[in-house]
Amino acid sequence: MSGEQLTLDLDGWEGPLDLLLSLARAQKVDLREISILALVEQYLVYVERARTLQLELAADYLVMAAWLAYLKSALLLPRDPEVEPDPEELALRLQLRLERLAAMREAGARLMARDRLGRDVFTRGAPEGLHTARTARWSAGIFDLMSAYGQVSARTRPVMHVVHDREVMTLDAAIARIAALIGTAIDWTAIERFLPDHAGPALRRSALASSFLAALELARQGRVELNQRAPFEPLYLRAPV
Amino acid sequence: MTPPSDFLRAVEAVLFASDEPVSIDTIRAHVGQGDVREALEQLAQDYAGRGIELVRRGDRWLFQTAGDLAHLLRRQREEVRRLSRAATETLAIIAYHEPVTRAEIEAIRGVQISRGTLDVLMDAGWIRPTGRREVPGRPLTFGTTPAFLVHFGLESRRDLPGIEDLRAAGLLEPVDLAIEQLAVEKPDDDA
Amino acid sequence: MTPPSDFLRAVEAVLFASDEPVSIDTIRAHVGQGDVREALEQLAQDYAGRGIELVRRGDRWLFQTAGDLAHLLRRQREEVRRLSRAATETLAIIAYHEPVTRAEIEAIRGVQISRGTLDVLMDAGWIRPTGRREVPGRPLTFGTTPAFLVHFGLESRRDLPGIEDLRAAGLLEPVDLAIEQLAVEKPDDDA
Repeated sequence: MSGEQLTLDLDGWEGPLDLLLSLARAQKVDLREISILALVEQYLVYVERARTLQLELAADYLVMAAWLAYLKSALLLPRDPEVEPDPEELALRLQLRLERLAAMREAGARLMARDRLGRDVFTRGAPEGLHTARTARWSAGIFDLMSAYGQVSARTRPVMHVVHDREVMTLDAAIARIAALIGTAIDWTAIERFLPDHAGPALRRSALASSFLAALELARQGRVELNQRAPFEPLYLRAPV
Repeated sequence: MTPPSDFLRAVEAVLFASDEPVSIDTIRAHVGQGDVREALEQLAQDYAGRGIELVRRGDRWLFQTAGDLAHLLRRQREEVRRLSRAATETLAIIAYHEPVTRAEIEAIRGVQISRGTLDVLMDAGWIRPTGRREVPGRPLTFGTTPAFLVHFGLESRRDLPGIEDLRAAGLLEPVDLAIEQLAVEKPDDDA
Repeated sequence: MTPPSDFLRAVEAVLFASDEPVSIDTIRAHVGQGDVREALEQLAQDYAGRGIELVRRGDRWLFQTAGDLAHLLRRQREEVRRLSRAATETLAIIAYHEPVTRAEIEAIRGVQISRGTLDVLMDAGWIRPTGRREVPGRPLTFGTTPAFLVHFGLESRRDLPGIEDLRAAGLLEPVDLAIEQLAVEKPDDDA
């Protein structure tokens, strides 16, 4: 066998199993009756020749060669029952794998040779096509209708807004009040302490909001220091030290 | 039909697979020697009265589905769909105010209506043009149909609940007002 | 052919007009009440031996030209792509073993599949991912599509050439990856 021929051959294989299958086919017997030992021998010779010709073999060919070398020695040496697995079984498994690859290869060829649509058989060239026209059946209930009208009416009906007269504390008043009171506060003092004592709930709310804004403004001006340990914890004020 | 000859079968297949009507010459180019004209006549006979027919257009031939079955190829499918909010409001306004023009509907809704909204309601068969308002531009007026009454289970338009009924049912509370009220009614925890 | 009933004509027309294989449900949606299955059987009989045939592919039906006329109809340009050897084998493995993972395909072929091979088959519309194998890594499994049956003229996967013989010979047993990989990819270190 010449080196050139070997090169060409190796290029044609789709992996070591493919090479093994081709070698097995060369034995010209049913795959179920091939001699695994002979096959292993042929493969190893093949790979050895490739090596001496310094052809670059893909790693998986070498892995297969190593495994086959192991298989060969296991088949030739007296069987050690301690050794797993049984070499005869490994040989059988290899033979089965070759059979299976051969079967799939043949199946592929048979598949491709079938009457294929668009190559051998044809569907109608100019089908009219099937169409589905969707028509909508609209649904709505009387309640939808009533509530929709209610929404429209409520949205567009003139609405009179009446703002009730109520006591408030303006921001200016709060700034003046805190600025005046803070001078006497040496320790941290909760903001609530700065609110008017006799205010009703509504005024207290307004005063708290205004005082909070006032505290922020005074802090910005450097006239007060703020302290709060965590969100929603009491807010403390004092004069700058 | 008589059992077809191989030649007839070939002509039949060529006609079937072609994506356009074919002339006798084109058929011959595919099937070779034989009397194409006679085969065409035989095929036309074979297919007469079936769901597909061999027809001649000028000097070309083609298979097509029988004309009386064309309606089967276009299937109607009904889908139940809910009216959009815009369409529901528009329908409600028409029902309460008919006859009413498009401009009046928009004035009541406070929002423009898109072209499709009235189309949907007409498509549903619930409204129809009822005449024209005798003002500049003579705009169309719309009103409800008998199908509207049937669909909504009403004897007549007078069965529609009045404004006071709606108010009593709490349907006159706009969403944002209702939310505001909820907020006011909540007791002040931190005061 | 026997003179067809109106129902038979309708089924025939729908099959003939459709641009893809149609299911019994689709036919029924177009033709209405009647025994579609019986009509299909009658039509298959009517057309047996003609230039066009009614065939079943999975749960869909279509008319196509008779296979023996291929030589007359084959178009000038080869529209059907030629698959590489790797793609052909991969397709066969998927068809005969489905559902099957990439690793299992590689174990059968004894070589890695290149990135493009599965893409080519998916692009052709013949295979698709069918789920995941519940083993570590949850690899995708692949199987064939209805279009695969249509293209290769198979009524079902049971019609795959020789599948029963292969099954009987034990050649379609699930691939035992643990053993195959031991044998090929990872030779025993202590060997």
